Amino acid sequence: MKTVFAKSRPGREGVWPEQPAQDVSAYIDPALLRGGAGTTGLPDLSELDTVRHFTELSRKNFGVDSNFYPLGSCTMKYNPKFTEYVAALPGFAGLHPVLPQLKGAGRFCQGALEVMHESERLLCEITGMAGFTLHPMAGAHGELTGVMLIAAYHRDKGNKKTKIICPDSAHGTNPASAALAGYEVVTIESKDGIVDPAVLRAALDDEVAALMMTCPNTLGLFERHLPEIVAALKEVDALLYYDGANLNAIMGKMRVGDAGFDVVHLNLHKTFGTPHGGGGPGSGPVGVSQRLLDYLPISRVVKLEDGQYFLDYDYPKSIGYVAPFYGNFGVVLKAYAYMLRLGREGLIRVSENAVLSANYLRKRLEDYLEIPYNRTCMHEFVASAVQQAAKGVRALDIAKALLDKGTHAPTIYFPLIVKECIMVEPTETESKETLDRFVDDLIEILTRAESDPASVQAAPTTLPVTRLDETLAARGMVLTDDM
Amino acid sequence: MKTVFAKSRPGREGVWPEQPAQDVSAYIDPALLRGGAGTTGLPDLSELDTVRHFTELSRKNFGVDSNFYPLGSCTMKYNPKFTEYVAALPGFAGLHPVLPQLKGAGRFCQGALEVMHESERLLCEITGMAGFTLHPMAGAHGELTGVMLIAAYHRDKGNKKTKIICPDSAHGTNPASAALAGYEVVTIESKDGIVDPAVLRAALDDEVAALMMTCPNTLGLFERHLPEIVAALKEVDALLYYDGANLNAIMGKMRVGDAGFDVVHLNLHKTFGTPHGGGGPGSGPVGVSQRLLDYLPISRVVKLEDGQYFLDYDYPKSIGYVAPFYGNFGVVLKAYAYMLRLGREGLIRVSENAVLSANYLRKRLEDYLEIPYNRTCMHEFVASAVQQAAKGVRALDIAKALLDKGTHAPTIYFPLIVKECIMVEPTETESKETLDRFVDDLIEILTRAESDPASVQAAPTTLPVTRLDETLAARGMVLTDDM
Amino acid sequence: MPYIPHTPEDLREMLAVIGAASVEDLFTEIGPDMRPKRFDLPKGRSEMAVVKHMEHLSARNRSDLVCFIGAGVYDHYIPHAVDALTSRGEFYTAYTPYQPEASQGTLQAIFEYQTAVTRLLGMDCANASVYDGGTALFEAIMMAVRATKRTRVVVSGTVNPIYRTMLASYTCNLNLEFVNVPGRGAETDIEALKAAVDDKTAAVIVQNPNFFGSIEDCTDLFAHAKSKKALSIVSAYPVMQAILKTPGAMGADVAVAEGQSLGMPMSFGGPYLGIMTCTKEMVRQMPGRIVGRTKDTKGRTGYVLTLQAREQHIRRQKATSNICSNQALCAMRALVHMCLLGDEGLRRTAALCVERAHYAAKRLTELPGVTLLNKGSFGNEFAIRLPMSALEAIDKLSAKGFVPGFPLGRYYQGMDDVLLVAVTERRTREEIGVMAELLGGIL
Amino acid sequence: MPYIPHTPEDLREMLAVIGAASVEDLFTEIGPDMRPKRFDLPKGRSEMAVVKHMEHLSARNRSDLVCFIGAGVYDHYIPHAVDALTSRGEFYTAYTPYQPEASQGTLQAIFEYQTAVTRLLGMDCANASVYDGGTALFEAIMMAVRATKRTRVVVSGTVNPIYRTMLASYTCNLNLEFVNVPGRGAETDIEALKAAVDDKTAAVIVQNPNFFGSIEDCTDLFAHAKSKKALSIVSAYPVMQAILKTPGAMGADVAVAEGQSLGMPMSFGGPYLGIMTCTKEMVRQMPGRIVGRTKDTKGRTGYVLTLQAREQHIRRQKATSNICSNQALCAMRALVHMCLLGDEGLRRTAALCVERAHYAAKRLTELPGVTLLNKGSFGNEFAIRLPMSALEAIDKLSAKGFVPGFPLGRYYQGMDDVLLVAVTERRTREEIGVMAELLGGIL
Repeated sequence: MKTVFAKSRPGREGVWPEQPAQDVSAYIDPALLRGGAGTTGLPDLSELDTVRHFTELSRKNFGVDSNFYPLGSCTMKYNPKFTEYVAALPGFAGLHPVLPQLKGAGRFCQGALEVMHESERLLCEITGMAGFTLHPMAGAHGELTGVMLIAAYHRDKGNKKTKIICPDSAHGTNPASAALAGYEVVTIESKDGIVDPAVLRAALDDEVAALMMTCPNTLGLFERHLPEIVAALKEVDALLYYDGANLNAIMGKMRVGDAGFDVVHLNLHKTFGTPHGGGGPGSGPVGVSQRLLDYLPISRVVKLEDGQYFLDYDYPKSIGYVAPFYGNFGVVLKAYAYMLRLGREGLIRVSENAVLSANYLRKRLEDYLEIPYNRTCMHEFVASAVQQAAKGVRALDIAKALLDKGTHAPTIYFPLIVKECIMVEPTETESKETLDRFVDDLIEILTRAESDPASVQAAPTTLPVTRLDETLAARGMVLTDDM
Repeated sequence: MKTVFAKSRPGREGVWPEQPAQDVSAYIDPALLRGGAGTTGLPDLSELDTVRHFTELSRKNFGVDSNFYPLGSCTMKYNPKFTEYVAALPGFAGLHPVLPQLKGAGRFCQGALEVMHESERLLCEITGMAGFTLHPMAGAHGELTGVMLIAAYHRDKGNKKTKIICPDSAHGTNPASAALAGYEVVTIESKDGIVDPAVLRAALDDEVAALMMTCPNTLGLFERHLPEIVAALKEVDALLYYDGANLNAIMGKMRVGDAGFDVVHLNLHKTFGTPHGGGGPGSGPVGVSQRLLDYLPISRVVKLEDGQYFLDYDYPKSIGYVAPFYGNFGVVLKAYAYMLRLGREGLIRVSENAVLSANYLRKRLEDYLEIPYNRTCMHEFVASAVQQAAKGVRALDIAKALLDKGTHAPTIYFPLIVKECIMVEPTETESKETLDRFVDDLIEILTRAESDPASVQAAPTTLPVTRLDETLAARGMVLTDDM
Repeated sequence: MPYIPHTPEDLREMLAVIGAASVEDLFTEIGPDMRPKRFDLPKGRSEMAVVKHMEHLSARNRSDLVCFIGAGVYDHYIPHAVDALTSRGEFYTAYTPYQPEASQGTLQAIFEYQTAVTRLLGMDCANASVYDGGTALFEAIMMAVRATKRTRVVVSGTVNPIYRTMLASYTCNLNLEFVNVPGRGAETDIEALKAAVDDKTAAVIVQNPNFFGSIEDCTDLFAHAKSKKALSIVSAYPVMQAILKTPGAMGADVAVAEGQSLGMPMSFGGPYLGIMTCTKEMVRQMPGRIVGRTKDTKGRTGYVLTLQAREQHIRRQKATSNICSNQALCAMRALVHMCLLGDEGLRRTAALCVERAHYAAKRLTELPGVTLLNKGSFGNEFAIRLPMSALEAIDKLSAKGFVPGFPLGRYYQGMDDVLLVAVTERRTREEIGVMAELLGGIL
Repeated sequence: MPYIPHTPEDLREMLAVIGAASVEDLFTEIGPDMRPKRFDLPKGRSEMAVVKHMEHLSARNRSDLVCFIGAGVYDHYIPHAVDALTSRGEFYTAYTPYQPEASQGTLQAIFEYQTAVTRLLGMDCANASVYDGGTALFEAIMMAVRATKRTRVVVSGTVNPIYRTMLASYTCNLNLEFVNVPGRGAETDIEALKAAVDDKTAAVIVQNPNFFGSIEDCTDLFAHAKSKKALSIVSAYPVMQAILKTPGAMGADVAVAEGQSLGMPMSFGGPYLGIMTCTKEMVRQMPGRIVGRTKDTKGRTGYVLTLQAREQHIRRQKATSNICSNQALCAMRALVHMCLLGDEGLRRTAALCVERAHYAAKRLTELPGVTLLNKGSFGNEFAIRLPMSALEAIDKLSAKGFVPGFPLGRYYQGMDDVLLVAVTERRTREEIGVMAELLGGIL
C-alpha cells in the first residue's frame, strides 16, 4: 500500500482555512521564512483521499475492538466507549491548561480540578497510599517520577544511596528508570518464580535506595514473601517500589499501601480501561506513603473548606515539575469515569474475574504446553514452548500462527527468565467462549507443530504481509519516505 | 459468522440502568405484561461482544470511506465528516420536536427553526422554486408528496385528472409514487435516449395531471426538448415534475424552476453529501412553483419581521401532514452545513466536475464497452455489456469481478431500456487516479472476459462470500433467526 | 474546492481525453434559454467557520430544559457505543445493499434487526424499516386494504393524533373510509371499536400504550376482527413493549412502531425509525426491503435482499409501496441499542420508567385539584387534569427550566386543562420532585 | 458487572476446570496480614449516571472564554475527520505494534508520521513520539550528553520557562550543569549564547519562535556550537514551522516540538505530543520507538519497529531512555491532521494566525501606554507592556468573557505588567477588536 506521500498531488484542496489578505512576508522578515508552496513536504490530498487512506490502514490492524488480545503484562481489556465521549466534552477538551494559573481563575476550571482531586482520592483508596500525583504521562514516566521521589527522600534524610535493586523478572522499564534517575541497578535472581528474601538480603546494604517490585510479578505469581521483604528493607532504610502494571489482579484483595509499599505507579491504561492507542497515550499516576508526601511533584490540587478546588505550588520539598501541566488529563478523565462506573464491587470483580480467566486458561493448556510454575496464578501466567522449540517450532512461530486465527499473540520471550516464553493475560472482559476458542486454536497449532511444523513456521499467511525481515529493517535503516 | 443471537448468553450484563425498587407488576396489571427474564428474545451480550460483532460486520461492507462506489443514479460522493459533528450537537440532537408547539415556545428552538428556514431559502435559490418543504423523509417520499401536491392543485382548480405520465427511463419510484397517490400511470417510450415531444403529445390529453421527469435522465442525457415539453404540458394544464436524483449534474447550469418545472423533489443524501447509511435515512425536500405554494404540507417555518422564527400551521389549502414533525431534521442539518461550506462557487464546481469525470470515464471506456448513446453525457453514463454477454459474460459478472478489485459495482440492469446495462456515476469527489484505476481494472476484466470467461463468471472470490443464491432466499424465506 | 480533487492539470488532461476545450463545452446541451436566471448563493466558508456558525445555532435551542414531554417521542438514554459502532464508515457511507457480496455487514445487521423487532413485538416477519411510526401505520393500512380488498378502516381516537392526521393526508385521494372511535377519557373504547368493526372493515387500528399512556389488552377486539375477516393493526412503543404483552400475543396481523426510543436522539423530529412487522401470511403485502438468509456457491451462509418482486424498482406502479430509501442506519442503531441493553437492560429500562412515572403521578395528584385521567394501568406516561390551563402551566414552568408535559388540548377538545406527562429513566426522582413543587406553586 | 461477561454458570464451569471451590480460593496466596485494611469506594453507577455527572463537571469549566492565551498550548481548529479516523477501534484499542504483521496500520502510520515531522522540521529522522514538548527537550539534552560525553548545557532564557523548570527537576540527580542565558526583552541573546558555548558544552538550546513569540535565525549560533563540538537543539512550534526556516536549515542536530498544535485538543494539559527529530548521525542516540521499512518473505513492503537495541525492553538499564508507552495515538492524530490540511492548509493556517496576530498587535499598541516588546519579527504571539498589572487586566477582562493573554510576570521578574498574547485562526477580527476595546476601557 502506497504511503500517503505517494498519493499527494500538488494543489489538491484539503481542510483549508480562509486565505489571509497578505502574504506572510508582509509580516515576517523573508530571511526567516522557509519559502512557498510545497516547502513543508506535507502531502496534498483531498479529504476523501485522507479518509480512505486511514480507513484502509485501520483495517490492517488488530485491536481489542476487533480481536482477542491476550498480550501478557499489557492488560488489553475492553475500553468502554462512553469514556471517549466524556473526554471529548467541550468543558474538558477545550480547556486551556494555564487557566488556573491566572489570578482567581481556579474558578474557571472547578470541574476539571474536581476530576483530578477525586481521581487522586479514589486511587488512594484503591491502593492504600497517602497521596497521589496524576502528572506522570505513562507507566515508565511514573517509574521515573517514583525513583525521583525516592532520591528526594534519601537526600532529605541525608542518606547516601546509590543503588536500586530490581528482580530479574522486572519489566525493562524498572532498571531503565532507575538508571535515568542516576542510580546503579542491582539485579537479583528469582527463586521458584518469586523474590527470595535470602537472596534479597544478600544484595541489601546501606547503599540500596529501594527495591522495585511487580506484584503479582511478571510470571503472574504472587510475591508470597512480601512481609519479610518489607521488614528486610526497613532495616537499611530502603524503600519499596510497586510497579502497578499488574494491579488488575489484586483490587480489593490487597492494598499495596497496607502491604508496606512506599511508592506506587499505576497504569491507568491497563487497570482502568483507557485505550492503549497503538502505544499511547497512557497515564502513570504515582502514589506515595505518608513519609513521601512532601516530595510529590507540583502542582497539587487541594480542596478548600468551602468546597472550592485550587492548585497549590507551595511545597518546598517537592521534586518539582515532571509534566508541563497536570499529566495526561484526558486519560485521567476516562479512568475516573471508569472507576465511577464500576465502583467498589465492580473493581473487586474485575480482579476476581481476571484471575479466574487466567487460571482457567492455565489449566486448560497445561497438557499442551509446559507451564514452568504451574500453580495458582494471578491475572496472567507464563507457558513455555521449549518442547516445541526442540522440534523446531518456536514460541515466535506459535505466536504468528495465532495471528492467522484472528487472535493477537500473547507476549513472547518475556520475562527473559523463562525460555521460549509465552505470557498470557486474558483479562476479565473476555468471555468463556472466547477463551475456549483460544484454547482450541492453540491446540490445533500445537498439533500441527508436530504433524506439519513447516506450516506453523510459515505463519502468518492470512494477513496483509507475511513475516517481516527485522534484520533488513535495522540494516537498511529506512526510517522515512525520503530515505 | 454467527448472528448476534447465537452469541447471547443469559445473564451477561450489558448497558443496564439501575435496578427499580419494585417489580413492574407492582404498577401494571400482570395480565397486561409479557413475563420476566428472557421473554423479549433480545440477546444478552457483554458490551465487548456487541462491539466486536458490529466491528466485524462493518468489515464486511463496502462504503465510500473504504471503496470507490460508482453506483449510477445514487451519487455516492464523499460525505464530509464534520457534518456528523454538527448533527450531533446537543442543541440539535437533544431537541424535542413538540417544543415549538407549546405556547410561546418557538423561542426555545430559534436555532433549529433558522436552520430549516435558511435551508429552504438556499434550496429555493439553487432550484429557482418559490417554496420548499423539508418534511419528506426520502426521495420517494418527496415524490409522493409532490404527486399529492399535484392532486391538490388539480382538485382545487376543479380539474378532473386521472393519469400521470412517466418516461420508460424513469426511476421505479416515479410510477409507484403516482400509483400510491391514486393515479393511473402512463409510460411513454424514449427516443434516442430522451423524451420526444411528439411521443409525449400523443400521450397527452385532458386527463393527464403531470409528467414526471428526471433531467438529466437516467441515461445521463440532458433532456434537450424541455422547452417544447413545457409548452405541450401547459396546453392541457398538466404539471411538470422534476425527480431531483440527478441534480448533481446541473447546479448553477440550469434551475429547474426557471426551466418550467412545477414540482421538484431533491435527494439531500445524493446532491448534498449526507451519508446513505446503507439504505437511509435520506431526506427528500420538495420545492414548488408559485402556483403550488398554498398546498405545501404543514407546518411551515416563517420568519417574522423582528427576525424571530415560528411554525405556521394556518394554510387551509395545505395537503396536511406528510411527516409527524419536520422531516429528517438531522439529515437537513448536514445538508445545510454542506451548502454553507461549498457556497455558490463550490456547488457550481460540484456539477462541473461530476460531469467532467463522467465524460472522462465514458471516453476512456468507449473502446472497450458499447456506449449506446455515446455523446456528451452529464454526471453519469450508461454502457452496455451486450457484446460480452453474447460470449457468456454478463453485466452481472463484470459487476462481481469489479468487487474483487475493491471497487463497488456500477448500477446494472437499470435503466431497463438498455440491455446488459452498466450505469456509471463517478461523482466529483473521486480523483483522476481513482478513475484511471477503475478503467484499468475494467479493461483487465473485459480482457479476461475474452481469454478466461470462467474466471469472471466465478467472481467474486476475495470477499467474505462468493455469489449468493437469491432464488434460494426467495424460496426458503428465512427472514429471521427464528425461521 | 473542498471535496473536489481535480487539480488544474487533471482538468487539462481529462478535457484532452474527452476532446473538449473547456468544462463549459460539456454543458452546451443546456441552451441559453434554459440557463439560470440567478444563482445568488453565499460564498463558501471554511469548515471551521461553518462549525462555529452551527455551534452558535445549536446554542440557540433550549435542549437543556428538564422535559416531561413524550407524546410519541421519548428522551431515553443512548449508550455511547451506539454512535461509536454505527458511525463506522463502512456502515454509514454504504448504499442500499444491492451487491450483497460486498454488503454482508449491512445485510446481516438488517436480518438481525428483523429478528429483534419481530421478537420484541411477537410477530413473524419484519421489513428493513420505513420512515417513521406514522408512515408505518399508513403502510400497514395499505397492506390491509390490499389484503382484504376492503376500504373501511376503523381507528381508535386514542391512537397518536399526529399519526391520524397523517393518515388523513395520505389517503385523501384513495377513496378510503376512516371511522374514528373516540376514547373514553384516557382509555380506548374497545367495545365501541368492536361495534364499529363490520364485514366491510379492512382493519382496526389501536395503539398500546395508547396516546394517553394507558395499557390495554385488545385480544378480544382482535378476535372479533378476525371473525369479520378484518385485520388488526397495533401501533406500539418499543421500550414499553419490553415488558408488555405483545401485539402478536393479542392476535395482531400487523404491528408497527416508532423506533425512535431504541437509540435515536430526539433530533427535532427525525431521522426516526418506522418499525414494521406482520404475520407470515401478510409478508408478501409488506412494503420495503426485506433481507433473507441464503447460501453462497460454496455453501456458506449469507444474506440478500429478497422478495424484491414487491418493490418499486421491479414492479414500478404495481409495487406494494413506492419506498426506496428507508431508515437503514436507524434500524442498525436500534439493533445495536438492543444488543447493548439486552433482554435485561431493555426490560429494566421499561420498568424504571414505569416506576418513576408512577412516582410522578403520585406526587402530582397529591397537588390540590390535580386528578389522574387514566383509570387502569399506565406505563411511563399518564394524563392529569389541572385546575388551570395546561398551556399556561407549561409556560410558567418552562420559565424555570421545566416542561411538565404536553398540552392535550392541542389535539383533544375539552382537554385544555389536561397535561400528558412522560417520564423516562433520564428523569430523576429529584427532578420529578422539583417539577411537582413548581407546579404546586402556580396552582 | 459491566464489562465482565462471566455468568454464574461460566463461573461454576471455570472453577470446576481449575479445581477450585470458589474464586476466593484463587487468592489464598495473599495472606490475611496482607489483606486490605479498607476499600471504601462508592457504589458502581450506570453509564447514564456517570455521563450525567461528567457533563455536569464539564459544564463547570469555562472553556467558552474567548482566549488569547498561548504560552506553548494553542487553540487551533481541528478538522472533525481527525476524530472520525483516529477513533476507529482498530487504531485506538491496539497495543504497541510488537506483532508487526498484525499491526501494519499503526506501523505505516508511524512511518508516515516520522516522514511528516522530519520534513516539517527539516531533519533526517524522527522517533514515534515522546510524552510532550518538555520531556522531548529533556530527552534531547540526554542525547547530547551521551553523544558528547559532556555535562554542560547552555539554555536560552527565552525557552519556555515551564520546560526549563522540568529540566531542572529531571536532572537534579544527574550532575549536569545548566547555564541560563537570559533574553534581551523579547529577544534571544544570541551573542551571549555564543559566548557561553565553550568546548565543555554538550548542547545549546533555543526555542523558535521563542517564548515571547519572536522569530529568530540561529544559523550562526549553531555553526559556532559545531565548532566547539557542542550540539544544537531547537524547540519548535509545528504550526509556525510550516512557514519558518527549519531547524535543519539552521544546522540543528536535534529538533523537538510540542505537537499539540497539530490536532490535539488543549484538554487541560494533555495528552499532548512530544515530537523528536534529529540528524542521521544522532539516530542511535534517540530514545523511544522508531519504525523502519522492510520486506516480508514474499518481497512485499512492510513496516516494523527497528533499532530496538536502544530500548529498555532489550537494553534495560543501558537503554537510551526508560520510555515505553509513548503518545502513539497523538502522533497519529498529528499525521491525520497534517494530511487533512496538507502543505497549503498548514502554511495558510500559519499565515492566517500571523496576520491576525499582527492585527491584534496593531490594535493593542494603539491603546495609550501599551507598547510592543518584540523588536524583530514575531509570528502569532507577542508580548506587550501595559500601564497596569497584567494579572489585574486579565482578571477584569475575564469577567467579560475574554482572557487577553498570559501574564509573563509569573515566570519573568520585572514583567508583572507584560502580557503574552497569542492569536490563532480561531480568533476572529471581531473578537480581537472587542478584546482591544475592553482592554482600552480599563487602562
